[in-house]
Amino acid sequence: MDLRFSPEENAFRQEVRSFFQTEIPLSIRSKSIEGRRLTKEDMVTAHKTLHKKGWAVYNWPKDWGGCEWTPVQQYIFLEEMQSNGVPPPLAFNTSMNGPVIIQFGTDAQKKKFLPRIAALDDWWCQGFSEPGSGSDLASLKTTAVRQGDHYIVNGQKTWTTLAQYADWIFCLVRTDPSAKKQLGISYIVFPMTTPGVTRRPIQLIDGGSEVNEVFFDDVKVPVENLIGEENRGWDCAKFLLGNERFGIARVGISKMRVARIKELARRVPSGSGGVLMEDPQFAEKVAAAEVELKALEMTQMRFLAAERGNKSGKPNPATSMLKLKGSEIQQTVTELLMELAGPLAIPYANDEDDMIGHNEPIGAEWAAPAAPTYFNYRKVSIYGGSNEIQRNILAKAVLGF
Amino acid sequence: MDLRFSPEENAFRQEVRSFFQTEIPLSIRSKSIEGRRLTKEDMVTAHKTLHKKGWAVYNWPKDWGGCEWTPVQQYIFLEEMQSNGVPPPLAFNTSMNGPVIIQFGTDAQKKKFLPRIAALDDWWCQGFSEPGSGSDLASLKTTAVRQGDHYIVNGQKTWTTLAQYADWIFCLVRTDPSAKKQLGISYIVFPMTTPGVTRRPIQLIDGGSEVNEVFFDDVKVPVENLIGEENRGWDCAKFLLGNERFGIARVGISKMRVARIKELARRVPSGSGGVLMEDPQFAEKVAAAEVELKALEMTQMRFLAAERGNKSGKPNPATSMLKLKGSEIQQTVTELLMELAGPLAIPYANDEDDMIGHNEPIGAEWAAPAAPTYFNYRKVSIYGGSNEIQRNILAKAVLGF
Amino acid sequence: MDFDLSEEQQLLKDNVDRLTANRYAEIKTRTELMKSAKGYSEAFWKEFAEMGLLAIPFAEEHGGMGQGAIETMLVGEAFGRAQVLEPYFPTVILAGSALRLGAGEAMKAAVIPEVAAGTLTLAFAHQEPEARFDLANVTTSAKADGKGGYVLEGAKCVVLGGDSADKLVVSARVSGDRASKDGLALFLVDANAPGVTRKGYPTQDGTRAADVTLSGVKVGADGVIGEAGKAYPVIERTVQNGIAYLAAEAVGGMNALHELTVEYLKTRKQFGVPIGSFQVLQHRSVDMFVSVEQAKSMALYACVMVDEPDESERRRAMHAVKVQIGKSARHVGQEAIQLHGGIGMTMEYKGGHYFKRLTMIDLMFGNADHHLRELTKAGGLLAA
Amino acid sequence: MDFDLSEEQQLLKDNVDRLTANRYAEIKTRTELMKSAKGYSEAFWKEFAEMGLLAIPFAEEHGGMGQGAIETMLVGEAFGRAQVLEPYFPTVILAGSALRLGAGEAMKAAVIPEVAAGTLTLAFAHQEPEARFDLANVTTSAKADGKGGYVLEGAKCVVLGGDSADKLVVSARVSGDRASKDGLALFLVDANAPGVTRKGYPTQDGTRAADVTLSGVKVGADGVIGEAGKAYPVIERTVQNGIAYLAAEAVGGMNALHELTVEYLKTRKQFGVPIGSFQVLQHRSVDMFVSVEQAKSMALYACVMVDEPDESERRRAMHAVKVQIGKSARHVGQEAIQLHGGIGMTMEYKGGHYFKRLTMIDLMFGNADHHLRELTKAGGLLAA
Repeated sequence: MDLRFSPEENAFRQEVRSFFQTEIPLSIRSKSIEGRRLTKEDMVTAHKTLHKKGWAVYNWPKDWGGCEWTPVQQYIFLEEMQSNGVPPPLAFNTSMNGPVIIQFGTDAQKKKFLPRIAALDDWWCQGFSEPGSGSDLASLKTTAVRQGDHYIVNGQKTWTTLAQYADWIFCLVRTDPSAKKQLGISYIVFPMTTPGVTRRPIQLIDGGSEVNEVFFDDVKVPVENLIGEENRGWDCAKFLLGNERFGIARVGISKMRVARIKELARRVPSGSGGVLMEDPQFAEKVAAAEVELKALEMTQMRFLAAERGNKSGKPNPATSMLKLKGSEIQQTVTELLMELAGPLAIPYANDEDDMIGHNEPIGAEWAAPAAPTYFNYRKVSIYGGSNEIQRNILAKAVLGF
Repeated sequence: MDLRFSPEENAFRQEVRSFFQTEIPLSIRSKSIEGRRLTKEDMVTAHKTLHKKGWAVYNWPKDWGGCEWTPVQQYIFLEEMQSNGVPPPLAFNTSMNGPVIIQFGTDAQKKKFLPRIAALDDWWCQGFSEPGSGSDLASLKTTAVRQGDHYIVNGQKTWTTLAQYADWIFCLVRTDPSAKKQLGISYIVFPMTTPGVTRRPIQLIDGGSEVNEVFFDDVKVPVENLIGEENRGWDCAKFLLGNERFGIARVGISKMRVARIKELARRVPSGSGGVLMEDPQFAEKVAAAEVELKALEMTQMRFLAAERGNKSGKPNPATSMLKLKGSEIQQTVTELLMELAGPLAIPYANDEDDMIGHNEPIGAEWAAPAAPTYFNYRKVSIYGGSNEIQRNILAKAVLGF
Repeated sequence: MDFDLSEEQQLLKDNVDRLTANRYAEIKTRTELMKSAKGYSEAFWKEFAEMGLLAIPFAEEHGGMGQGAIETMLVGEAFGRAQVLEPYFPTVILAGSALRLGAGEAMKAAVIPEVAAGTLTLAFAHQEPEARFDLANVTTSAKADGKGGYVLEGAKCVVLGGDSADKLVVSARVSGDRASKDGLALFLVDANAPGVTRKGYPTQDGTRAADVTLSGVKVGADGVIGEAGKAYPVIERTVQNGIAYLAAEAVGGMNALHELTVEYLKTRKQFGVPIGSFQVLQHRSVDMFVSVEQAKSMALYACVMVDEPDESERRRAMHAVKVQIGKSARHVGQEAIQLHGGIGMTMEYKGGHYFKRLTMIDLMFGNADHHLRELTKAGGLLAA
Repeated sequence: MDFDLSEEQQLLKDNVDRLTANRYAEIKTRTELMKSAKGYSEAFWKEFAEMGLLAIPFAEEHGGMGQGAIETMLVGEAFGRAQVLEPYFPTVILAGSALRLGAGEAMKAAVIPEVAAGTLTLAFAHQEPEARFDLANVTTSAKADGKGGYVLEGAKCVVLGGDSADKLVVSARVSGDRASKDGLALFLVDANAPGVTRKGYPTQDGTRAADVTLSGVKVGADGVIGEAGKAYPVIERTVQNGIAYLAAEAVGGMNALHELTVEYLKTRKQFGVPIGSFQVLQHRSVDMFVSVEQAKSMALYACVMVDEPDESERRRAMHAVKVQIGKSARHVGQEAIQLHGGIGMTMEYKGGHYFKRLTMIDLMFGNADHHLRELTKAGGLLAA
């Protein structure tokens, strides 16, 4: 047992860190670190810079541009990415739809889609959830009826993140309404510009509109856009949902936020003389979060090491714990930032909103994102399988209930 | 709305407080306050003193010695009793078996039992729980088979508190094994000296043995010892369990403990100069408990006021909340006391145990009961309907799930 | 002891509940008002005035109702339940308390009737950028002009309702160090007086506030509230009145949010059953219920204690109130969003509005941590 | 990075797991040993010696195995799982570390082989009645006798294993104020030396301890551990080694307690079904699992950091370890008792033994709150 990183691993960390710090524009990284909203252009720039370096689809097979990194290297890469405020490669492309096409697509589909997915020449979005199908995804109602060499798609998706930027969508649709739940579902893809597709942004409680409703009204999709077999789309969905294993805890992001909180707390006045970091009550809350975070980091490394021995390709259900604890810590940390801001967190200074009164409040340059980030991060224990669902999984798969 | 106590209520408080402080021996009250174990004699002395004053069965109807106090008076009485360390009238007698006999007993039974119950001439214990029947009390297996004018009782009870002191037991027994669960149960009473009754003390994690297993081996009980109708004992049980409404939160006891913690913390060294009460971390935990306790006290008074309007005689299910929050606060407070003791809580100084090494450890005079009290109080969220059962009740009865 | 409402109180409660529930029945009403010029409805404000709500705490000789904390609690609960946007808190509760408790007869007679009639709105310009939660931390200066008046110089921030208020109650320092309780004064300043600059903005909970700069603002002798230099007790009691009201508003909000959540759990189906059939969600709803009940109790306790003459007892009690309100609001708010899932995250659903307001209430005039520390410093809640 | 055990480590783990599980298979064994004269089994102790467990951390030239924190962690986990009573912690980990890290060659050569062979037990007499968790708070005095030796005067309390230890490692002050880190010294004292009075007693977790009075106790020059006056770093590292071991022991205990709880939930029936079919109990078991995993991680982290040469990094890490262990142990212990119901409250069931030991581990060498504060004072865990 040797719990230290090897010299090679440390060298790798240096390499990625230095790339991130020199090649990804500081203006973009600062936005992430300070909790300001990234534009589409920011995300594309970061993705394309990583892609040029060959790192955007590090997790893919070598033939399609992957890096064949060890789990430890992947861990280091993600941690450095997160703690340096580098926007990650677009997940819809690289860890969701791309791997599904690699696993289930035809050669023609692979050749057609993968290079543009990897390069973010097309921005993809995910059409899974529906108003009546959240935790119970398999109850989805959007239909695709075969007519000749097309499907006619009707229905509605919701919580579609960044659909406003998307060129393509990958969708779960019901192709056999008579089959039981999972059995009649297919995975199809089509351009967002297809006639009959409309999007409606949903404003979230942080003031932004990162999610959308997407409506399908007789949308005509060629049969060759079916990925995998008809009525076997649930396999793709399970594969996709089980695919994200280690980024999920977001240790690096929380570390970055804790560092920022400590830095700010060393200059924000406590009100009663001195700065907030000298207030033991606040400082102890920060330290308590650091302890949980360190434990989670070690837990992640332990699971990662166990994963190496896992040749089954099946996700380790214990990774649900990373989601559970990771989301809890992310929420603790965003709440601490709001607490740090105190009364200065009260003003609402969203520059993309249409509310009147666009005066910049005092303290806005650092305090304005505090409350919106806290509000926004309530979602991390809801989406991607709510924490209640994760507990159900752990109870069954790990504890054997 | 007038949320202050009336002058009459304040006068009543003065009266009970002064009685407690002058008539209940300080030696007994100190034991309660300091967390030392009470002897049987202590409890009997306190009970008989209250009885002589006419207060031991204040909650009974006037005909049987009750006081007809208003709910506010009852509340004041209990609070003063608890915060002055007065051992309460024996609950098995006065709030469990006595009221059941008043409600369900025959005139002959009332005359025979009630005066001795009220005076604690007989010490009663409760034979409800069985090894296989805890939360699911109605699944109990102890049988009483009618033979002429007797029942023959066989089976086992457990968690029988203070059975070692008891003269009589009130028991739930199954008289009709063919009936469904609740329907075949009867409520009978008999002396602990009846042949075939044996008790085995169970040592608890605090080191004491306040609970017992009680075994029945062909115990012969006269039919006239049946209370209420045969096979309708579940009515008695429900009545008994729903009867305890306001003592349950034990606000007075927690207040008394908080006061003691603050008093001790003003003289216990913090290790780093000064006393523990000057340590903001510890002092804030105490203050946080005080806030919850004050809120609970107000909640109790609100429920009490609502109760006045409740003529149905049915318990207000919201009182489950008093049990829930009350037990939580009791546990918080006992834990704080252990934390206060710190390393001095480690020695085990139980003077009634047979472990060797009866040297009195340094600090034992105040620190010795800290850990055992903490251990013992884990039970308050388990017995009398566990907190999980209370949540089930609240979910159903209050929230309408 | 008597927890029953009097007939008049019950009538007030019924009326204010009905009116606010009706006016804010649609969440769209709220979101549209949020985007309107003033950020609230002047028509609703007029109705509140007509119902006498704006007159509640003031003396009858000034056009008030001469009522107390119970009555403003009833309003607070209703406003919290309906998520009312109108500036009742800044005008009637905060600045209103400062005038009621601090001003001389002449000022009261001049100003309060207008407030009670709904023709004058106020704001309490006290918070400063570096003061965080310390009430005495005031650097805005008031220099005597030698004629009984003062000249104000300084900056205030997050002045609730400050963007549209007609007059401001401004705290400033006539002497003493930055955080000294001695040397503070309160002034009634016209919001459009020369030297007053306001930068208004929305707040996270959908209401409005402003940063206020005071640059050579002249206040006559008639603009001084009470005795200059001795204003700290008035400021403290103003904030304590604010806490009592916020407690009621939070209780109204969290009660409604809890009901909304339970309702949602009973109707939302997944896996073929209402999600409220899952025991875990039931128990978590129960724990929310407990938090709401504890908060209700402390909101009532606030009514008992906010006018307690013993200032140490009153202070400790009001700290305790804010601790419990902050704790309960956080728990109920976070759990409500979690139990709702995605829908709770959207501005199209009332749940998120409650959550945001409850979150902001904790940040106003000291969060739970701050008040716990102050309570601890004061020796705790039970007799020392 | 490599989390796999080496072949030797795996063998050690298998052996110690098997032996302790076997010896402590029955809870009756433990409760009877608790009541025996020594409070533990000398036969088991001999077996541990034969297996080499007592030699693990010591250098090979002193009869040790020259192994490290991973190996003692494996022992700690096994001992925690089996709830072993023998004085491994006081002898090998605490006093053993003090000798290993502080003593000169002569003392090591004289004492350690006996410890490793199981013929000598030790205790670490450091805690004083008024010191609470402050490691430098030592009032026991050591006065130089002019011949290189010292005379000790003072009182120690809760000396773990102190009732039956053959020798004591005693801390005392040669100079400086009560809580100064300068001026401390460590001495190896025969437990039966003239002037040493021991009052032994059981502890809450079923082990033993003693209060020790030192009255004119003479220690020769050969009894001084390291340099008198400079012992604080050795004391601190001794305690850090103690924390690393306790972390492992706690993990062994809470892991077993969690398994016991899950097993109980699956078998205990109420309302005609195993109570483990209730979702609430499942989710709470899952939360316990999360706590156990977080604790495991920090026990491993302790192994990485306990020998870290940078003392600030090491110190911050070991504070963090004790924080997490205390927090997890409390959560897992309390929930285990609650989920068990009555049976968990009895001494006849192993659950309560785990709970009590876990509770005591938090109180040893600083509870979670203490270490959180110390961690905070040191700037927190992440690079400042």
